[in-house]
Amino acid sequence: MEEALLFEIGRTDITGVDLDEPDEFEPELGSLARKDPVELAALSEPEAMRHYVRLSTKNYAIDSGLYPLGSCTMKHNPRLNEKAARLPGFGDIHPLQPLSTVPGAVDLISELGHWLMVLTGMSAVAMSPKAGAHGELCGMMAIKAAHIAAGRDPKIVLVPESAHGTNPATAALLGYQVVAVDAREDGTVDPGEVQARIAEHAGNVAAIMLTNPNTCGIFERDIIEIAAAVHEADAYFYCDGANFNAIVGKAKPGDLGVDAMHINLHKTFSTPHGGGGPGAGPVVLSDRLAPFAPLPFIRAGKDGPVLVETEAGTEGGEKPFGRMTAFHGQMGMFVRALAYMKSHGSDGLKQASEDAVLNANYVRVGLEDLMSLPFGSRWCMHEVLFDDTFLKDTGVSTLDFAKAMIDEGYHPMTMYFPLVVHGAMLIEPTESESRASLDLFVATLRDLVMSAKRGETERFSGAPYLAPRRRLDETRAARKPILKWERPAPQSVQPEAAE
Amino acid sequence: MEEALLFEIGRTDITGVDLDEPDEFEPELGSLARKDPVELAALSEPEAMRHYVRLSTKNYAIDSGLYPLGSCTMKHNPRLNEKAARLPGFGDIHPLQPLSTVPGAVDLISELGHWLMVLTGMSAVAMSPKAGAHGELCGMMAIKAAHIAAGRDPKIVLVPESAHGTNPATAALLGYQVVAVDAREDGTVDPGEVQARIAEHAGNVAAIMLTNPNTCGIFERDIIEIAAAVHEADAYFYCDGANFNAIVGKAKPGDLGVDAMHINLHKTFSTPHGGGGPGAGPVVLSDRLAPFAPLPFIRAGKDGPVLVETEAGTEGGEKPFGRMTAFHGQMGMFVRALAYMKSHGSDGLKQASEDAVLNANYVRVGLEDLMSLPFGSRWCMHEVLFDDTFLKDTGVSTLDFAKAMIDEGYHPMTMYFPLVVHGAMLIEPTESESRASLDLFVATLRDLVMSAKRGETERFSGAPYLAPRRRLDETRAARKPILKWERPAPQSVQPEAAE
Amino acid sequence: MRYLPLSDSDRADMLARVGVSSVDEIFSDIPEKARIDGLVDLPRRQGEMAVERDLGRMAARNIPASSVPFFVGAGAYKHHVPATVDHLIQRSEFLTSYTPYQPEITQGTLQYLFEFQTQVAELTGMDVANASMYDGSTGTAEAVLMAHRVTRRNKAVLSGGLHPQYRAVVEGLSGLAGDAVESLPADPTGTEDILSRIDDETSCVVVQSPSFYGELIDLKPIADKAHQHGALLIAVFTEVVSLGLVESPGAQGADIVVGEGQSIGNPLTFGGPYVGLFATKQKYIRQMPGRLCGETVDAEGKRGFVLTLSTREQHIRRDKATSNICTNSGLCCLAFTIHMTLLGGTGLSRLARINHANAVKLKKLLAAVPGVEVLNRAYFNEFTLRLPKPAHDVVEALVAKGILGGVPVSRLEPGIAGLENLLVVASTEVNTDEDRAAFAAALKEVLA
Amino acid sequence: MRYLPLSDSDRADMLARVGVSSVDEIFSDIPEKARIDGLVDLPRRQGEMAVERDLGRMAARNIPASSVPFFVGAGAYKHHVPATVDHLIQRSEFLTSYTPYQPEITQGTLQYLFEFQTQVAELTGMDVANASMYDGSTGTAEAVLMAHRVTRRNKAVLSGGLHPQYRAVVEGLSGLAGDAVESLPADPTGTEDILSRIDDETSCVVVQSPSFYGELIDLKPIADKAHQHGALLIAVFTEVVSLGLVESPGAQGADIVVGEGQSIGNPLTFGGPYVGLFATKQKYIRQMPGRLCGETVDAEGKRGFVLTLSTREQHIRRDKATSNICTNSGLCCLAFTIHMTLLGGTGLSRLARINHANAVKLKKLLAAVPGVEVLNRAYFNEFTLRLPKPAHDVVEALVAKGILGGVPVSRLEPGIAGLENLLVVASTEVNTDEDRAAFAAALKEVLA
Repeated sequence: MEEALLFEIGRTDITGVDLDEPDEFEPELGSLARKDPVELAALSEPEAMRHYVRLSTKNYAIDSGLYPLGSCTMKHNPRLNEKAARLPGFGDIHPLQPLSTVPGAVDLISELGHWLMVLTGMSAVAMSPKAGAHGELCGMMAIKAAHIAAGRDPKIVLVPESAHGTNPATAALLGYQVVAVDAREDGTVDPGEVQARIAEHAGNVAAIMLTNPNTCGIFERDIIEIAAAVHEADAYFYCDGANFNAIVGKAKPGDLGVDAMHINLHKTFSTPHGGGGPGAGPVVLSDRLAPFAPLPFIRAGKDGPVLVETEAGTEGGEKPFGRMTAFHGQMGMFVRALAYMKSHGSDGLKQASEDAVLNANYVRVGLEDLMSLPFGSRWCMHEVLFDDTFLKDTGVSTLDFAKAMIDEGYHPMTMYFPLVVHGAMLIEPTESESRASLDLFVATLRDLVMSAKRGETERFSGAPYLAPRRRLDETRAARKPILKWERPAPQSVQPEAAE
Repeated sequence: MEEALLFEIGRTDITGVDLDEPDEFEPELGSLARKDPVELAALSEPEAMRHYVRLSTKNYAIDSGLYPLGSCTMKHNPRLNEKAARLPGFGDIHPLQPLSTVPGAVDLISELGHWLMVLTGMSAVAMSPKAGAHGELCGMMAIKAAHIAAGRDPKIVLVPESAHGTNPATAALLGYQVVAVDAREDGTVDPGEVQARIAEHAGNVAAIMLTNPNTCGIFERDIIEIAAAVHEADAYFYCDGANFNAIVGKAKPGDLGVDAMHINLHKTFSTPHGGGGPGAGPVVLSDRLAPFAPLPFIRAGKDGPVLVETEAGTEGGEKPFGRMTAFHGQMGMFVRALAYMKSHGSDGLKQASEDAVLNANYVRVGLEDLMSLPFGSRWCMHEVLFDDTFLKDTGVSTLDFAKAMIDEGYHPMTMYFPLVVHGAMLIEPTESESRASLDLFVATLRDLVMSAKRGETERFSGAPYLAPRRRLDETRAARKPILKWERPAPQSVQPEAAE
Repeated sequence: MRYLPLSDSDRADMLARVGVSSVDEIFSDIPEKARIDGLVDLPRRQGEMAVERDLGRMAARNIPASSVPFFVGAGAYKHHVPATVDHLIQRSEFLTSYTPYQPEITQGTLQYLFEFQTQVAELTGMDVANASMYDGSTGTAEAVLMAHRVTRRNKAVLSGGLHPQYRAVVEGLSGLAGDAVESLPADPTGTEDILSRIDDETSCVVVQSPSFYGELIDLKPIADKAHQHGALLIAVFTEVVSLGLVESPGAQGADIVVGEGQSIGNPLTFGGPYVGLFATKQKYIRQMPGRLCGETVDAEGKRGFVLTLSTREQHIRRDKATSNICTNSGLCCLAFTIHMTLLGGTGLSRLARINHANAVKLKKLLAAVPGVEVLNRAYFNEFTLRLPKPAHDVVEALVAKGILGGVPVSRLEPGIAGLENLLVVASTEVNTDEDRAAFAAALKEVLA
Repeated sequence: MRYLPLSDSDRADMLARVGVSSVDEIFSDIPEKARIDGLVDLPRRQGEMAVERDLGRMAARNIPASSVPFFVGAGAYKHHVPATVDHLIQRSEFLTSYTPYQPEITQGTLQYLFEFQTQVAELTGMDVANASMYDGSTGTAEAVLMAHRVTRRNKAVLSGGLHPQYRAVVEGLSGLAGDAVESLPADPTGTEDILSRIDDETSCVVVQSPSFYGELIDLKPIADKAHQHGALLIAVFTEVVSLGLVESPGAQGADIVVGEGQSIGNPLTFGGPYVGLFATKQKYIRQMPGRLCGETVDAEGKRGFVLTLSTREQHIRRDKATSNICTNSGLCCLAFTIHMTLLGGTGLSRLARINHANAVKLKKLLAAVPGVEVLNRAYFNEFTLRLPKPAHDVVEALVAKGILGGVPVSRLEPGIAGLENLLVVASTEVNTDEDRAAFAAALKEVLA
């Protein structure tokens, strides 16, 4: 069913919130009172309910089906966590009410930080970054601050081609020059290559940014050597933690030589993605970077954790580089993540990583005879990467293949990423899927592959057929962007009952 | 998308609730310990979430669209009410915890009772009935108890043909013989007819059960005369309050001569219908019936309301006929109803009745030229009744017409009720619909009527085409009822990948 | 008003379209002397914030079960319900849907009812279950009426272990419907002689196990005796969790099983809405009250579900119906079914063991308090204490110490000698060792 | 474990299918010395009830805003949010969906983002808005970077009325990114001379109105001066409700408008997640950071929405992107949009008038307390008091009296002479006459 925009069904002369006008009073707005009314339509409560319920039905969600979006980690979002985040003691407290009135909130952030540090084997954690990319920024800012504090300011950051786009974007934002590191045949980074790049830019390398497990779904087996080479060059190892969910309880980044790593709480610890946010991206830091953690941070005090909010509160060793955001970070997400971690416990978190990896490999072996693995038949971690070799000469592209999945009731996998693989399809089932669900998914993909190979191109080129919309014209959207609804010009009266 | 039964996707060897086995202990179950395991499949939390979310998408709801089910009153269910009912002080209190620990609960019931009494102009209210039909039973039991207390036990109950099925069923349950009262040409009850029936069964009439506004959507204009005739015969006037929502704030049943009337909180005061329940059916009582209100009841005490739970707590005038249910009634519904009433207030409740009636008449005038009104073009109250005259010779039945509405995105209206009208279609839009929503509904129905008249029978006979299911075989279901899932016999192994 | 989409200009336009000058014209069928002039004497509309505060203040005057050591049972039980349950039942498509009269667009409701019926049948050990009654007490009264229809007799025998309010519901309805009910005296120890009350005029025997006093009753001999005399055994329970650990009533020979399903999926909510479970043997289904959901196929041969056997029901059968019931407990069934689905048989049995273990621990602690006697021999998660003073006073004294310590039998059976000092105490999975220790210590002080 | 569907037998079967004897084989790429043997040193799994209790205990140690007279603002505001909002954002299809990369099956998300962008553009008086930033503070830092891209200059001037933590975010990023920031000293009275700081090297002027101290700032002269010098005016707000009553920044000449949207639809939640609003002029859209949703048509010509202009973004443009932002505040946008939809322009303006009226009432009461001076001339729902003693101590003394009475400026600007005694006080629609009277009375006592 079609659903118009709220501006088309709403009216500007009504409101769906019952408020009484205040008694007469003398406004004290100076000369700045608004002159024109706010021209925004309202809906009454029943209309608003229906409008948004109907809109929601046009969305796919993890609660509706398998959502194998590689690198995005669409796993089950427990409702216990939603309930906990809405406790008045968490949801209804102000970031600047006196600290004496929020000891439980400070405790919660402190306890979550403890879990993150223990799981990663790191010395400190900056809790305030608002999302993964913000965490990257925070980590790289700490690295830059540390260099500057040491009287250096190297200008190069090494980034493999397979990296998330946020990595080079983050480095560039801080004025770094990005130098690519080529991958080996098997999709992993060669320590020799890293050393070569370091040598090429001797004395001018600030950091390497590496994802591990990498975006091809493979654990970087030489990571300790790479870290050593980087450290040898007085540079830092920034680890993109987007894939940390594969190895929680199996390995600690701190033991691998990582200096800073953000943790996407919405990936690894299951805070809901909410249509693209909010996220939360705490950054764990090594001993060397710990002093530069931004404000605010929590220090262990003799009567419990102490929230340090300003430079004035710092002690000798603490040299915060500044502040990532107002207030203390994504408290709502912290509550959810801690509820998730406590529910799993050390045993459950490890099991979850193992199940995620097992599920990905189960999908791999179910499909590898029909689809093509760019790096050969080998174990993957929590996600399995296929390329489009298997579609060669079928007339079906990766995009077509993905869109055809929609008609089968699935959200497509991540497409065309990582860039290092042609026509990439990155599948991450996560630990939330049952074996029966994976079996059906594999059978469906096998059917699609066979269909493509049989030359049934229409099934793909026109897909999706069964979604709320057919394929959308993205070029048109970008060519002359329409970014908001415009009130129709008043003169253009609609002809009555035009058919 | 198809969704299997939970028993087909679940497993009996898992559980979706984490519970630790208790430490070793000596059971004290005597000889009655269960010998066999409970053979019920479980789903893990992510599977359960998906299973029920998917099932939900196969339902139509008031939040999805207009739901014009006449007499059922599908109006907006405010979420404030859901929130209030879940306050721990309401949702997490036990019916038998000491009364000293629940004064707010007693207050709430008392306050709701006060609103109901004021709105109906009645002297007492029995709060405990669990739903409308249960309220009917309660009211009729009070009537029977009153007769018995007066040393009489008349055996006849008068019920018009247009009554809800619950009316005769209730009367029969108490051993009453049901005598029909025929309607006038215009669908209302003639006081003369009532007097005639009373005369026929002189001295043996216990009560009349009447719905007002009646199920044809018409206000019984002679109701005061009818009540007088009934009272004259030492009988009582039971009013079915299913349609009270049409006249809240416009007239008080107490002023019309009613002795007892249930109020469907889920119709008039918007507690959600929840797929068929729970409801709540408090019964307001006249002076004459008030002493017979069942236990428990609330009495005004000097320190606030007093909950009287047993005969031992009664005072002189109170002669409760017994108890309708354990505990105190549908507290969860009481909270929602009171939240709704307080939100509307005396002004809003009246406005809601007016809007409900206006909306029904707006639909009537939008359709009366094309559809057929059994009682001619006259005002209706909150619902408008059409018959199937307009479908004559089209080959389209009321059922077909209703099913075709499903393909247009609407829930059908009430069909084949009331029985007094051939091929009845009873449309109740409620006050929750906007004018734009009604315009679209009317336009859609006009299109369907024209289509039927054009002889496009396939659009109707095969409908619905676009629902989760096509028409279901009800005969087959009743002939050999399958009322639960049976585990497939173990020997019947499914042939592998049979196609 | 936020719930009303019509604006004043809408109203004016629509009135014109309807052809009246004011809405009151449409109401002119109301006798003039009964028309309300102005507004009824009740407060005016309030915004959401004001209503929320009003109700919040009322709620704050009550003591929630979760906030104190809590041992109140006697027909309603405090259990932990997973957050998933309440989330799912609030899905618009479940919450704001009506009775599934149009099966093509209500398969969601119908399928969960079918799942519910299957779960209830398995738990009770019966052939079939209906799609719920209002609650256990009204279900019990309906069971008695059903037994009367089946046996064409009208004399019911009620055990003295039946919940007193259930008994009152049965007696009230049967009394006014002209049936006979023989209620045995209160039976705190489960030792009444009910067998001798069964004769060839008996329609049914109604026995609760665990009883109101917590005692587990062996139903087999009662079933045998009833069947010898052509009567039915109606087995009642108020604590459905017990079925995870106790032999099912079906396995013990019951003909109709009826009980309260609140413990699974549903909050306490001061007594309602709850969900009545109702199951029986295949041969009696056409005498069953309430809705039934059945499997069938659609026009394309796909499996689907419908309400079925509705010729038993009031909207078809009118005064010949098996019951006047119309509304059921749909959303509470859904809560039950989801919670039960999460538990599965494995989880339910484990939950039941935890409940029983906690009750055993509590019994030991309380039995050691001087002056306290435990009356039960076999029990599940609830038992009865004989105290050296009136239980009502003890409970009030415990409230003052921040403990909700059970239900005095005298609250439900007032003025009966020998019952004043009895206290029914329940312990579920929500109770901790600390809770139990606090209860025992407080009881000791109160009785000292 | 309740979140993991695989049973042990599933795992065994699947490992066999994968061709390994244990799952650890699959993890063998992890260097041996880094593999964790056994479990990390953290507690084991807990059932839902235990976790709920743990977190419940922590939550119970905090004082919720709704439980006391509450006047804390300074960048986050306590407002009443209709229950409809929280209900709707918890719809599975909204809550558990990802970024709408597949527009065919995410029109729900895309359409509300389009509605959100339209609302934000209208409220701010700008041509276009993006689909949100993390919050107001990070949005402000992004706005400064955007101004640098637009003007190809790198010197920003920050008003002394800018929220100190917003200032810190801008300074931190700009400092490490190699840009220059000139921050004016704290300006409690809104009387700083910012015009003189604008010159031909200035990329942008960042001015907050209402300021951190609550003062309404006339942006027009600043916009004029900035434009004369080829600089941009970045207008910041932390209280979006003010836009219902105060001239929009767009109407006053702002080039970029950035602010915090928490007040509409979103709870306080100790500071996050919130929703950054970001709007600008049409001509700058290709320099804008963050996601944008645009209208288009599908293959059948039906209107639909897509993420657009993504060549600005990191996942396409990588190191040439306008920002590194990836995740946004999707669900908070939705909350904002729903609440704003319920309000409409009419409701927002009324809400704003109530807020202002309450602040005016409060100001009068507090100004009458001996020793208290109000610094503001023009304000919306927040103002600054000069107290006769350190504000920090006063606030703590008020806590002891059960009142949360505002934010001491020294908490955010410690150790600066002249600011220790300043208190920023906010009053919204949630405050009652009783709240305000209690505050004034308590303040009087504390200062006596």
